[in-house]
Amino acid sequence: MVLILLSLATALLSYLLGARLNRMTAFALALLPGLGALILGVGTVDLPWFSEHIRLTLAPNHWGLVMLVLTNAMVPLIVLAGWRDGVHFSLQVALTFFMQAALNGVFMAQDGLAFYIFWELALIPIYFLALRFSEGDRFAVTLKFFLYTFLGSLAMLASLFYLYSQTAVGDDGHHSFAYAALQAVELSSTEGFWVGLGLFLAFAVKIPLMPFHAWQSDTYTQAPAGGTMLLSGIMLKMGLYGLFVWFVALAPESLRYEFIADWLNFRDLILIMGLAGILYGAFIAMRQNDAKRLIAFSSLSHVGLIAMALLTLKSDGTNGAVLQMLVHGINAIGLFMVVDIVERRLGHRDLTQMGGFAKSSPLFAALTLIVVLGTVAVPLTNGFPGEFLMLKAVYNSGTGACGILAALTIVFCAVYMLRFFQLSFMGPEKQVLSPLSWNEKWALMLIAGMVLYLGVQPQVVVDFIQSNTEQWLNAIAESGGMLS
Amino acid sequence: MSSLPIPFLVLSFLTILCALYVVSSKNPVHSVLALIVAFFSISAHYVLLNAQFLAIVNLMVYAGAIMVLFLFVLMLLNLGKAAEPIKSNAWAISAAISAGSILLILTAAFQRSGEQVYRNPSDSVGLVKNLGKVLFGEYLIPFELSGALFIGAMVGAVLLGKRDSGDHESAALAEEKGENA
Amino acid sequence: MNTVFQQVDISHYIYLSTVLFCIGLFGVLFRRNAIVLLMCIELMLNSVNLLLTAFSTYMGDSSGQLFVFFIMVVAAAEAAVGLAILVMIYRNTRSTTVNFLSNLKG
Amino acid sequence: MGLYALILWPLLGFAINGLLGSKLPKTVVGMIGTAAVLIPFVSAVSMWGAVQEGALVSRAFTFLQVGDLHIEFKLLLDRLSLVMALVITGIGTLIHLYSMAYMAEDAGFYKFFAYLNLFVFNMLILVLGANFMMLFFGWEGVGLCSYLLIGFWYHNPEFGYAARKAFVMNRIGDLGLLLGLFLVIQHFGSLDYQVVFSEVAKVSHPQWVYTSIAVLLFIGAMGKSAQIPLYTWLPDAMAGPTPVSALIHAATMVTAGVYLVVRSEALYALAPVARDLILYIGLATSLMAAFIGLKQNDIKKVLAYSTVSQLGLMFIALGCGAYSAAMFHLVTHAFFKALLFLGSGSVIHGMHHEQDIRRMGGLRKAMPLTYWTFLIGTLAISGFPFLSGFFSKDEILLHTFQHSPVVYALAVFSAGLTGIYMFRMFFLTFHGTYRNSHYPFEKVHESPALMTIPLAILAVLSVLGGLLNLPHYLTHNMAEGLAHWLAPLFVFGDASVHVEASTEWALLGVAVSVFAIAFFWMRHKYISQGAVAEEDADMPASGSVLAHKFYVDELYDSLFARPLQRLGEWMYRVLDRKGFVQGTDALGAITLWKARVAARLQSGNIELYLIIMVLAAALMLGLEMFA
Repeated sequence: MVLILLSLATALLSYLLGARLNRMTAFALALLPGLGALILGVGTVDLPWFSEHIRLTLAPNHWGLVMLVLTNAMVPLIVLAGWRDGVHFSLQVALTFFMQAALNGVFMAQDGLAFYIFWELALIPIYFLALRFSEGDRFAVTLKFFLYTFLGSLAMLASLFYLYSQTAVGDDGHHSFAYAALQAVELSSTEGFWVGLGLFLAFAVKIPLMPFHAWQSDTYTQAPAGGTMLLSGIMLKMGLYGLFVWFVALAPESLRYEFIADWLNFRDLILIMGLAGILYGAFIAMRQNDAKRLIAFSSLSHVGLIAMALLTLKSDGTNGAVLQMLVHGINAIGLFMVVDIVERRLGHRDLTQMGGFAKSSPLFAALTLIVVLGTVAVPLTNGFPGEFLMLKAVYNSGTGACGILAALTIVFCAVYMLRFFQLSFMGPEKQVLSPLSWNEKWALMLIAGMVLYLGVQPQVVVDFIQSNTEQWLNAIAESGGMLS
Repeated sequence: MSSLPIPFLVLSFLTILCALYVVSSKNPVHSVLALIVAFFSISAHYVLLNAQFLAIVNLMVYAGAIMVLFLFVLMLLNLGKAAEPIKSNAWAISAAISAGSILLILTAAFQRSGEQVYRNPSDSVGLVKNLGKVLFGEYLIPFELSGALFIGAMVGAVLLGKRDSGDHESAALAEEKGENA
Repeated sequence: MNTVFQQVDISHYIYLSTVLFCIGLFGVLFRRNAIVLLMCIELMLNSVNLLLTAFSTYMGDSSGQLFVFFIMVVAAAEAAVGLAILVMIYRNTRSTTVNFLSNLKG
Repeated sequence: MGLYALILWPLLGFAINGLLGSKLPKTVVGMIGTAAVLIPFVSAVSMWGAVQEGALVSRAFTFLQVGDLHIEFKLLLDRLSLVMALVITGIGTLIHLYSMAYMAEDAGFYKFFAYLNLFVFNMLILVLGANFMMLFFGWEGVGLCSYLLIGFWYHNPEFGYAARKAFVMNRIGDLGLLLGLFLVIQHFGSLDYQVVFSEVAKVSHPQWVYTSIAVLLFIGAMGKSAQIPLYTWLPDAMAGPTPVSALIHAATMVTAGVYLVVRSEALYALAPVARDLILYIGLATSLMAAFIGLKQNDIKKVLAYSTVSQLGLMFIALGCGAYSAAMFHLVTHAFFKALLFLGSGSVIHGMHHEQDIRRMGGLRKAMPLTYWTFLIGTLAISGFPFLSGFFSKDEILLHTFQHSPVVYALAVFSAGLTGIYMFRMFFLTFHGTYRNSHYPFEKVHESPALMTIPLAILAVLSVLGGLLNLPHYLTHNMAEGLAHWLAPLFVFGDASVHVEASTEWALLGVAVSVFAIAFFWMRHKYISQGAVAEEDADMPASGSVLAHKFYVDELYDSLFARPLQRLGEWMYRVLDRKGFVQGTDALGAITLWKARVAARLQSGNIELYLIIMVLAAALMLGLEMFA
């Protein structure tokens, strides 16, 4: 609650400040919720909301806490370097803070309806950010993004209501939206499938998993840099977080639902989607010349692996996936920041027109290289431990061929990320970049620092989430789910 | 059925006939006149039903006020001979089917509801005294509200009928001519 | 024994007013002249009035007749406003046929 | 601290040079860089005695601990890693010294030393790691440094492409290694060498486990040590500065694959199929690279193919189970190949960045020191009796002879080819007449002392390197020094030589005569007849195939690279744009179209509305009544 209220307060304040809001103030404001939560705690609450039975329950689990850290650490960086100076700066910052509030709510909610409300609330600021500040055919692209995600969310709402109607009736004669109650519902396989499908659709669109990605590349490419960072860095994690906490944990029965008798069940289908996404995203990213689109497709490739690893339902895979969610947030924001810094100076992001930035700005090149290496998952950068655990889990979970194909990502990722780096920073010097401004420099340095720190000390995060993961996996195993 | 009193039969026949004429007449003025006759016969029905006060009011309000208003508008706009576009047979048939199906369903509904005998006749309910008591007692608030409704209708009618200050008929006509040309 | 309603069954009034109602309805559907349309509506209202009065008398309850008053009130108001609208439309379109009014087309 | 002293110095050097190097004078940068490698060398030497007692282990922190999997950041210095560490830091020091002069003109001087130090750091992690994960850290780390250093002159897109190719090829190998590690974890529950190998020693798993792990690890080695089919990156890697080629692409990094196999000796001992695979791939690589080397005209390319060929020879030894022989050749190869590369660097330096041997000739007079040291290197690699290469190569040949005479014959043939292409290059470079019209002979100069001193030291090592592991027939007291040193490490033991002394002498005779044939043939051709390598245009068909490296690059290009690119292109343009994106848009369009159809009902025709209303009312009443 502290986090949400502080974020809302900063949003209001930065909107009211208007033109008087400068970058330093905005950054300070952005730090406020996180620092406030460090001092006061995140503010676990359990208040009656719509009624005594539909409550505002905010009590993050450890995964949620990791995501909260990501959100509240990354939003300041987005504010620091994601938004450009200009007349709309305060509006953009205010909407970013508003979004921060909603995201904080999503990662804390322990009540179905509250989760849904925060989930949809997060869509509002990004919708306006994309609509106002996108380039190109912004109405069509934003509308598509909005409708696509919104339809998925409606399916989730239906599933949540169905689950609600199936919860045990308490002493007072009412059903409950509480997470524990929803989780306790026993569903038949078919029932579970439909409920699971509804939940899955919402998350699969938001992540996005392979066949649901049609909105992604255009939105990522055309949205303003800050918006893209919010989308790929944090909002995408909502989908992954939901996938496990609100889909697998609530409807584990659905995973066993057989499409083709004994041969293809729902879980296999999701694994295939993840795998398809890995390869598909990688293949396309290898040939992109638009830097932003390249990173968008690389993101598609990376999250495919995360989804696969989550669905292995193994402690190493799931831990690795959560770790990677954090890491991917950092790296994606870093990469989009790099592209934006370049675009600000050149006015375009066509890789074939770039080259040789390393000569004029060696610091920028070094920082970018660190982020790129993190994305490529070179050991001792943050990308490696998560990817190692995930690939190991996928490979060892009995689907060897799947595991090998998934592991091809480490080759393909190297191909397209190094191509990106080489075309922009190496080669003959085509343009001279003006030096980084202080805010860009610091934002990138902080990100590079995180890349290195988490690369050497991933155990800090793993320790934090491990018990939580075990608990989840046991709960899923008990409630009739599958642990192969 | 056989012993239906003559006045009732005559009046009913007249009412239906006039109603049919209202609907079928090409000339709106004839329709208005037929409607007035129909209202008169309905008032006569009221008398038969011992609702004398209602009969008078019906004559005054409908036949008197409302129908005169209609006539007035007709003449004001000089619509008497205005050729009404003839609708195709398909329209007539579909309208007949719609109205007929309503008729069918309503009668069927009545048939199915069974013969409920309402025999608690009273000669006095239609008297002004009784009506007044109920109207100003039980229905006082609706009565006041209908007054408010009237004022609203009056204001509305005046507003609608009034020409806009900037709107000159000549200008409208000129515009129309321009469009035609 | 001399009153009509003791000789006439209420069902006849019901049939009568149903027939009147449907004639009015047919007129509404069939005619295009807005004034005739309004008249048909008055006819329909009157058929309802007749039925209400009949029920009121047969049941010995004066509420039915009071409803008739209210219906008359509404009918009068409706006629006034309706005709005013009509006049205004006529001023703008030089016609009172309803199919000119297709601005609601979606 | 313990062993961390070894690896932290280079890291410190990297940090100082990387962060502050641009502000420091070049001499200081060079000193720091060199010291950061020299100090670990000295401390490694000082640990010699301690290691003899037993392996040293030091543990820093837990890297990852998930469930049963426990991965520590832990270093291990045992006899094997000590040998590797000495080679890395020893030769590394010399090359750092050399680079101070060689790179003196370069604007990226500080960056170069930073990268080199980072490389040494990663290489030390690779060999000092106490578990496979640490090895993997170093493994990828050196790949990264190799990428950075190959692309050091990044202004040239070709070089950048070569760097990328090296990294990606290595990554393909790494993929195999990674999968191997997953299997190791799955079956042995740990990555720690001690745990894994003691598990392996119990031989409690089915055969296929050992075989598949061994093959997967070898795929990793293929990438790093440039074996068929993943060797094409190494010749291209010569785009980097010459000291880099010497350090990374000749002496140290490329031998990591050999180290990996020697380290996993227990696994390979149980996987004869994998060993055979190694043997034949090594043999094929050795022959193929030697053939290609015959027709290369870039002085560094010749050396690069020679490196690939020699690495193939080491893998032949590994395939025969002769681990110490492979290690021996690794060490001697590090000496003479570093010498040769640095010598070629000296030539390139003296010739002002000319690398084509057809444009050289007669340099003997202009750069005598380089000439003599280069000669020693050439003799050593070609197997001149009693130089280091002679002993190490001979031991490998001995093992192949024991294994199978056919393999032996092919290996000898490959060794003969080595002599041919090396002397061809040597004579074309240093003998004959000067053939470069663009750069006058008078300007060709001997390199400064900073470059020639390392050359001299390496030359001495190349001559004396054989002392490490002398064969039986020469001495009894000092024989097999390296083999004895390494023996305690092996779980299942090294292949031992058990042929008659007379056979040994006979084989020796074969080796010497092969060398002699190569030497005199080349001497005849290039000195007596004064032949010069053909220009590209008038090359016979067979030579052209060799000069084009059997068209393997083109093959890979059309087999993998281009289809993948086209697939990516197709996926984006057709599948994504036309399929998914337009498909989604089509859904929207269909909705709009349906809406337009539905909107037609809203015609504005009031009569129609009325009829519909009445009918609907009738319907509702009817339903109410009859339903």
